[in-house]
Amino acid sequence: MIITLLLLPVAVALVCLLLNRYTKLVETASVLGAGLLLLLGSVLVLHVFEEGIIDEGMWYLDQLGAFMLLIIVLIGFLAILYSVPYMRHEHESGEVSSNMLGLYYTFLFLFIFTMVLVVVSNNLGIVWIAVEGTTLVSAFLVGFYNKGTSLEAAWKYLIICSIGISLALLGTIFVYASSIDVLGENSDLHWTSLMAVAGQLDPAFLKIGFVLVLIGYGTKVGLAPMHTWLPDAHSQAPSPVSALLSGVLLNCAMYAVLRYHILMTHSSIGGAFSSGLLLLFGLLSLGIAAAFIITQKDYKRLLAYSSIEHMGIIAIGFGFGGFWGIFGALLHMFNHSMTKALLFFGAGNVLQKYKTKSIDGVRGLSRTMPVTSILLLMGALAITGSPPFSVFTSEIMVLTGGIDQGNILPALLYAGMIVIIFAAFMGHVVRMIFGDPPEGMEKGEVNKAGLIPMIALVVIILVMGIFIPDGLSDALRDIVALFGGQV
Amino acid sequence: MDSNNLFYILLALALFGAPLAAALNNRPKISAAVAFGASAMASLVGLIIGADVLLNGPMRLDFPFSSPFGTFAFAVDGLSALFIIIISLVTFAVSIYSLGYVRHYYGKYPVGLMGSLFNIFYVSMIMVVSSSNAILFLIMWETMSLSSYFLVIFESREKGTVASGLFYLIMTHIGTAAITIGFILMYSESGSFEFSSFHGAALGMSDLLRSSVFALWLVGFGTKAGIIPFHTWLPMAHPAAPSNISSLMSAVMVKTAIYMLIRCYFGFLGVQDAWWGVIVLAVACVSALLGVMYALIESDIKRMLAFSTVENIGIILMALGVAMIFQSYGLKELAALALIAALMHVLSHALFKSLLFMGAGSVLYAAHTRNMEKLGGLAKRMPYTSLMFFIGVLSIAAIPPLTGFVSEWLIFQSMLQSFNIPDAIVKILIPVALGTLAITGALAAAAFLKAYGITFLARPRSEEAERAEEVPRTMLVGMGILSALCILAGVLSFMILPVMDDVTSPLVGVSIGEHLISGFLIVPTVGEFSQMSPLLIGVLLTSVFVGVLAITHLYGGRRKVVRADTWDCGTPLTSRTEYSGRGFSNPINRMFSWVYHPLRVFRSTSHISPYVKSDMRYTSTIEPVFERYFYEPMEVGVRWLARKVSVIQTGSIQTYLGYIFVVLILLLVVLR
Amino acid sequence: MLNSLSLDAINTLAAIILLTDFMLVASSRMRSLTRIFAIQSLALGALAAVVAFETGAEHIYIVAVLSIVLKAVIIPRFINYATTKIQVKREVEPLVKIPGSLLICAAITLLAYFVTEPLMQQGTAITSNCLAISFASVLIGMFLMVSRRKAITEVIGLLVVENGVFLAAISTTYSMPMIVELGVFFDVLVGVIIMGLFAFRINRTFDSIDASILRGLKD
Amino acid sequence: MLLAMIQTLFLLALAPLFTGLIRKFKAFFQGRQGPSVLQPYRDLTKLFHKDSVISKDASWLFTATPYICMTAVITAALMIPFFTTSSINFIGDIIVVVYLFGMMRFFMALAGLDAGSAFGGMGSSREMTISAMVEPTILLSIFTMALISGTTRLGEISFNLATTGLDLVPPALFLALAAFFISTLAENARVPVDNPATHLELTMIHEAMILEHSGKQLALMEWSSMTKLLLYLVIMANTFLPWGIATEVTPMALVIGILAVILKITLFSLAIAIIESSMAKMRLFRLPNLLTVSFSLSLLAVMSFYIL
Repeated sequence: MIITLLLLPVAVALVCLLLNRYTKLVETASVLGAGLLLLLGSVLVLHVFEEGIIDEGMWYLDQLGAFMLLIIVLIGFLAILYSVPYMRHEHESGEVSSNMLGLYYTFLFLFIFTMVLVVVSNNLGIVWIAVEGTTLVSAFLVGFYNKGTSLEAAWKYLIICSIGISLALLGTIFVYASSIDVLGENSDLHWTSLMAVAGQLDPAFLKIGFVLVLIGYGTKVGLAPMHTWLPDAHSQAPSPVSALLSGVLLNCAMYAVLRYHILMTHSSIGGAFSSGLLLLFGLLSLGIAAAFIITQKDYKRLLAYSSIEHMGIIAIGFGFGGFWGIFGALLHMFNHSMTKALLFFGAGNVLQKYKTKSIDGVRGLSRTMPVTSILLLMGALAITGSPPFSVFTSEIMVLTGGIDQGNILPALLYAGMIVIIFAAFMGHVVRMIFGDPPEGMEKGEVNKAGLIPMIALVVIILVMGIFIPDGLSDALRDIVALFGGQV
Repeated sequence: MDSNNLFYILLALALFGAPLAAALNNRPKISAAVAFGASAMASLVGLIIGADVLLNGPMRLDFPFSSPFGTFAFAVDGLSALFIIIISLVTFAVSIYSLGYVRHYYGKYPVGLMGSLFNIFYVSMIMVVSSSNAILFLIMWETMSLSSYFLVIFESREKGTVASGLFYLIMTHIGTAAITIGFILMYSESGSFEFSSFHGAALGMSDLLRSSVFALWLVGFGTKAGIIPFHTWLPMAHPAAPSNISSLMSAVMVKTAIYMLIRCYFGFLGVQDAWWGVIVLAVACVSALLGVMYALIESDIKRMLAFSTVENIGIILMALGVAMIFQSYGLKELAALALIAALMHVLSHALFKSLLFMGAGSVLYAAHTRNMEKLGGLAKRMPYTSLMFFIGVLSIAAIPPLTGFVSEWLIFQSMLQSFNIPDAIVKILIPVALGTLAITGALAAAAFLKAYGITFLARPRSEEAERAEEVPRTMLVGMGILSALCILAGVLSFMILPVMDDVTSPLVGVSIGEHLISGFLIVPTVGEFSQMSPLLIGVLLTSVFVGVLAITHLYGGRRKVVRADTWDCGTPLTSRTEYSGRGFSNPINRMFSWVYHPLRVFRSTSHISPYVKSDMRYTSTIEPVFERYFYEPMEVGVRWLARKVSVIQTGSIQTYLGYIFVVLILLLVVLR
Repeated sequence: MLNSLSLDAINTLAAIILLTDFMLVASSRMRSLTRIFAIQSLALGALAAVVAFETGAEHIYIVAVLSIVLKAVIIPRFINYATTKIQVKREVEPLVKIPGSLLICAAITLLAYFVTEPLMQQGTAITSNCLAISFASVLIGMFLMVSRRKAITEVIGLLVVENGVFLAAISTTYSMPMIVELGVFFDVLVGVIIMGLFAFRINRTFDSIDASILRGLKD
Repeated sequence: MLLAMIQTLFLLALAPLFTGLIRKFKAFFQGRQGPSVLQPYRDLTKLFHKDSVISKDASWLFTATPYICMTAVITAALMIPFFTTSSINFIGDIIVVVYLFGMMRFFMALAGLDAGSAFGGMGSSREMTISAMVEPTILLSIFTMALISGTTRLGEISFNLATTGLDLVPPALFLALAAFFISTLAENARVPVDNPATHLELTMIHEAMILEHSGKQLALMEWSSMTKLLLYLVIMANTFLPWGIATEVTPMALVIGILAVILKITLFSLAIAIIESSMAKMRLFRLPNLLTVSFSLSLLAVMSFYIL
C-alpha cells in the first residue's frame, strides 16, 4: 500500500521526464498523477484515522504521519492544479522553454516523493536521507529561472540546509548511540523500537542528540536564527513551488523534529527539556519574523517571513504543551499550509500581472483583478489570525495552552507579537489592494483557471474556522496522546 | 411560532439577502432593494424575537456539531433580548433610510457589495449579543469588526478612507486580543469556554488574577466602545464610513461592548471590589468630558457626532461605574437603579445618535459637504430633514420630556443616592462625577446647538448649501421612525423602565420594578426622595404652550408681522457676516486652551499701507494630543526596533553560516 | 581483550584527522585543500577498516572502502576538475587571516573536548575517545565555511563536516545500519555533484563563484 | 394644584415688579431718581401692542422661541413653591426645573443664531459658554440641599427645612447658598457677568440674543427672563432659607408665607442692586475665575456636609 504511494510520484516523474517534448501530455499526466496521489493518500489517511496505525516494519504510518501525509497530498494536488495555468503562462511569456517545463513537473513530483518518504518511513536514518533529498531536489526548483538572484537563492539554500542537515545526521547518530546499550548491536534506527525502550535510552547522548537534531532540522523548518535561507528561496522559486516549500516542506522538517521531541518526552529526561528549547526558538522566530514583516518591501518575502512566524507559532505550541498547546499546534500546521498556499497562489497571480515583487509597485488590485484581490484579502486576514478563518482557532488554542500551562509571560509575548504582525501585514496588503493602479494597467485576471484552487482553499479555511470534522479532531486527540498530553 | 424558528428565519433572511445582493451587484437598483429589504425584514424578525424572549423567557439554539471548545449555541436571555431589540430597531430604520441614501453611489461604488456586507454586519451584531460560548463570541465579534471595517472603507477612493479604516481594524484587533486573554484566564479557572460556566468562576480566582481580567476587559471592550484614550479610531472611522453605516456603528455597534461589559462585570466577575467601579467611573468622566469638548470645537459634522459618541459612552459608563460601586457595597436596589439608568441611556443614545447620523447623511446627500462652515440655511431648503435633526438635537441636549432627558435624570438620581455609601472617600468622589456630568450635559447642549444652528439656520455659506433640496422620501421615513421613537421613548419611559428592570434583576439580584413606577410617575428610590413623570411634563408643556399662544394672540389684539432684513449695521448681509461655527466655540476653546493646545495663526498682507489690509487669514487648529503623545511614539518605537533587528539579514552566506555556528556552540556549552 | 596495537592505530589515525583539519585551515591554495581533504578521507577510511577488523563487523569494511573510494578519490578529482573548468583563482582568500584562524581552531578543539568529555565517560565503544576529534572536525569544517570566501571552499568545508560526522558515527556506534550508511553516502555524492552543477551555473551568470559577491538578496 | 396655579400667577404678576425694584434700588445707590418700579409693566404693555419685524433669514424656530421660553418658565414656576410648600412638584423635582431653564436658554440661543447676524451668534456663543460653567455649580448646590433635606422635591425640601429649627442646619447650607447666588447672577445676565442695562453690542450677552425680536415676541422674551430671575430668587428663598413659608394651608400661615417670601426676595434684590452698583462687569475671559470660585464653594458645601 505505502509502497505504491511511494512509487506513484516517481513513476509520474519518469513519465514527465520522458514526455517532456509534449507539454500537453506532461500536464495531463501530472494532473492525473496528482489526483491519483490525492486519492490514494486520502484512502491511506482515512484508513489510519479509522482503523489505526499501519506498521510494515520499514514503512510506518501513525496518525501523526497520516496527518502530515494529508497535508502533503492535498497541497501537492492543488499546487499541480495551479501550476498548469501558471507555468503555461510563464511558458507563453517566454520565461521557460518547453523541455524545462517537463523538467519542472519531474522535479515537482520527485519533491513530493521525498516529502512522502519523510512521513512514511519508520527508520530515522531514512527520514534523514529523505529530508536531505528534499533539499537536493527542491534546490533545482528554487533555481528554476536561471536568473542571478534565483541561482543565488538556490546556492544559499543548498549550502545552509546541507550544513544544517549534517548536524541533524550527527544528532541522529547520537540518538542511535544512546540506544546501543539497550538494543545492542542489532539496534536498527526504527522509531518504533526506540519508542519501545524510550525510558532506558542514555540521557547524555539523547540530550546532545536532540540539540543537534533541533538545530539541524530546525534550519530546514526555518526557525530563527537558522531561517536565513528561507526568504530568499521562497521568494525566488516559482509561486506554486513556494506554496509547496512553505506549506508542506517546513511541516515535514517540523515533523522530523517532533519525532525526536516525542522520544524525549518519553525518555528519562522528560519533555521539559525539549519543550523549553522549542519554546525558545519559537519565540525567537516570532520576534524576528515580526521585525522583518514590519520593514518588508517585497511581498513574496513578506509571505516567506510570515511562514517563519507561523513555524514559530507551531514550535511555541509544542513548547507550551498540554492538550491545547499540542492540539493547537497540530491544527495550526494544517491551517497554515492551506492559508499560505492560498496566499502564494494569489501572489503568483499578482506577480504575473504586475511583473514586480515590490509592494510599492503594486497598487489598486481591487480594480485591476477584483477576484484575486478579494481572495488575497481573505487570505491575509486569515493568516494574521482573524476569525472566522481557521488560523484564528489554532492560534487561540496555542494561547490557551500557554496560559493554561502557566507560561503567562511567553503567552503574553506571543499574543503581543501576533497583534503587531497583524498590524504590519495588513498594512502592506491593504496598500497593495487599494489605491490607484499604475497607468496602462488594464482590468482583468491573468490566470483564471488558477482561481479554482484558491477558491477551494478559501472554502477549506472558512469551514475549518467554525467546524472541525470529528474524524480529524479524534485523530488529533490520538496524536496529543502520543505526545503524552492528557486529552 | 417559537423564537428558535424565528432565529432561523432571521439568519436565513440576512444570509440569503447578502449573497443575492452581491450577485446583483451590477444592477444597483434591484440589489439595493433586495439587500435592504432583506435587512429590514430580518430586523423586524429580530424585534419579534426580542419581544418574545422578554415575554416568554429565554431561548437557546444549539449548533448541530460540537467543537473542541465545547458546545456552540446561540442563547438569548433578557439582556441579549433588550440589545437585540435596540439593534433591530435602529437597523430597521437605517435599512429604510439606506434605500434612498445609496442612490448617490449608483455607478460610483458597488452598492450590492455594501448591501450584502450590511446584512452580514447586522447578523453578526445579533450573534454577538446572543453567543453563549467565549470562542463563538470572539468569532462573531471579529466578524462584526471585519464587516464594519469593509463598510468603513467602502468609499475607498476618497482620500484617507483606507488609512482610517486600517487604523480602526488594528485598534479593534488589539482590543480583541485583550478580551481573548481575559476569556482564557477565565477558562483556566472554570475549565470551559461556555459563558454559563464563567458565572461565579471568579470567586475562586486570586485578587490579582481577577483584577487583571477586569482590566483586560475594560481595555478590550473599552477600545470598541471608544473610551479615552482608546477612542481615536471613532473620529477617524465614523466620518470615513457611509452615513448609514456610521449611524449603525456609532449607535449600535459600540453598544455591543457595553453589553459585554455589563455581562462580564455583573454576570461573570461579580463585582466585589469597590475600586473597580471607581476606575470605571474615572475613565467614564474623562471620556465624557474630553469627548464633548472635542465635539464642541469640531466643524466636521460627522467627526463631531463621533466625538459625541465618545461622550455618551462616557455617560453610560458613569452610570455603570456607579452601579458597580453600589453593587460592591451590597446596595442592590441602588445598583439596579444605576444599571437601569445606564441601559436607558444606551437606548436613548442608540435612537438619537442614529437619527443624527442619518440627518448628517441627508445633509451630505443634499449639500455634498460635511463641513459646517460651508452649510447653513438648510432649515428652509430641507424642512423635514431639519425638523427631524432638530428632534434628535433636542433629545441629545436632554430637553424635557425627550428620551435623553429621562436617562440623564435617572443617572443624576442614582448619583444623588451616593450618600448611602459607607466609604467616605468614595462618597466624596461621586459628587465630583456629578459635577462632571452636569458640565458635560451643558457642553453637549452647546455643541449640538452649534451643530444645528450653524448647519440649518440663517443663511447658506456656500453654493452647494444654496442649491440643496429635500432628500428622497425613503430617507425621510427612516429618520421619521427614529424621531418619533425619540419622543415616545421619553414620554412613555414609564412603560419601558419595567422591562429594563426585568433585564437587570437577574444580574443585580434584586428587582425594583414594583416601586420604580407608580402610575405615570417614575420613583427612582423608595420613599419621598424624588419623582418625575415625563408624560405629565409633556402634557403640561403642551397645554401651557397652547395657553401662552392663545393669550398672546388675544392680548394686545392681532398685530401684523413684517418680514425684513436682519439689522446689519449698514454693511451688506453676506454669509461672511454670519457667526461661524469656529467663532461660536471660540470662547470655550480659549478658556480650556490647556486641554486643546490650540494653534492660532493670523496672517494679513497689506501692500498700500499697514492700515489697509488686502487679505486676512485666520487659522485655528488644535493639537491631536492622543495621536501625538500616545500612538505615534509607540509606532515609531516599534519601527525603529524592527529596523535595528532587520540588519541581521546581511545577504552574505558566511554570516548566515556564522549564526548557525554560534547557536550550535552556545547551546552545546550551555546545555553540556 | 583489546589489541593495544589497533588502539594505537586508531588513535594515530584520529590524530592525523585532527592534524589535517588544521592543515586545511592553514593552507592557502585550492589545490592543497583538495589534496589534504583526500588524505583526511583516506585516514578516515583506514580508521574504519581498523575498527572493522577489531569488531569483526563486515559491513564496516564496505563503509571503509566506500569512504575511501568516494571521498578520497572521486570527490577530490571532481572538485579539481570543477576548479580548473571554471578558472578559480588559486588563492583561498580567507575572511579571517590564517594565524587567527589557527588560534580559533585551537580554541574550537578545546571546546569540542569540553563538550564531549562527559559523553566519552559514557561511551562504551573502543573508539569512544575519538569523539572529541570528530566534534572538532565538525566545528572546524563549519568554521572553514564561515571564514572562507570561495564557494568551492564552502563545499570542502561541508565535506569536512561530513567526515567529522562519519568519524562520530564510527567512534560512538561502529557506524550505522547498512541501509542508512549507503543512503548517506549516496546523498553526499549527489549533494556534491549538485553543488558542482550550481557552481557552474553561478559561474556562468556571475563569471565568478566568489560566494561573497552573492549578496543580491537581503533586507 | 389650585394653589400651585395661583402661586404661578402671582409669580408672573410680580416678576416685572421686582425687576423694577432692582432698577429703583440701583438708581438710589447711583443717586438718581430713576424710573418708577412699575416701568417694566408699561414696557411690556407697550410691546404687546406693537407690530413685530422678523428677519427674512429666520426660520419658524425664531418665531416659536418666545412662546417656548414662556412655556418653560411657567412650567418651572408650577413646580416651585412660592408662599406655600405645596406645588405640583410631584411631576418633577428641582433637577427638572433646572432642565426647564436649560430648555429656555437653549431655544433663546438658537433664536439668536437664527437671524444670522453676528451679534446674535456672539450672544448665544457666550451664553452657552457661561451656562456650561454654571451648570455644575447649580447641580452641586442642589445636591447639598438634597443631602440636607433628604429629597430633591422642592416642596419637601422647604417643608423639611422649615419644620427643623435653625440649630440643626449645617454650614454646608450657607456655602451652597453662596454658590447658588453667584450662579443666579450668571444665569440671569446680571453684573458682573453681564450688564442688563448696556446696549453696546460687543459687550452684551443676553440682550444680543434677543436683539432681533420685536413686538409681542420681545415682550414674551423680556417677561420670561424677568420671571426666570424671580424664580431663581424664589428658589433661593424657599429652598435655602424657607423659614416662614406656609407649611399647611391656613389663612394665617398663607399671609405669613406671602409676607416672608416677599421680604426675602426684596432683600435679595437689594443685594443684587448693591453688587451691580458697586462693581463693574467682568471681561468674558476673566469669568472662569469667578465661576470656578462658585464651583469650589459648592463642592466644599458637599464635602463639609460629609466631613462635619
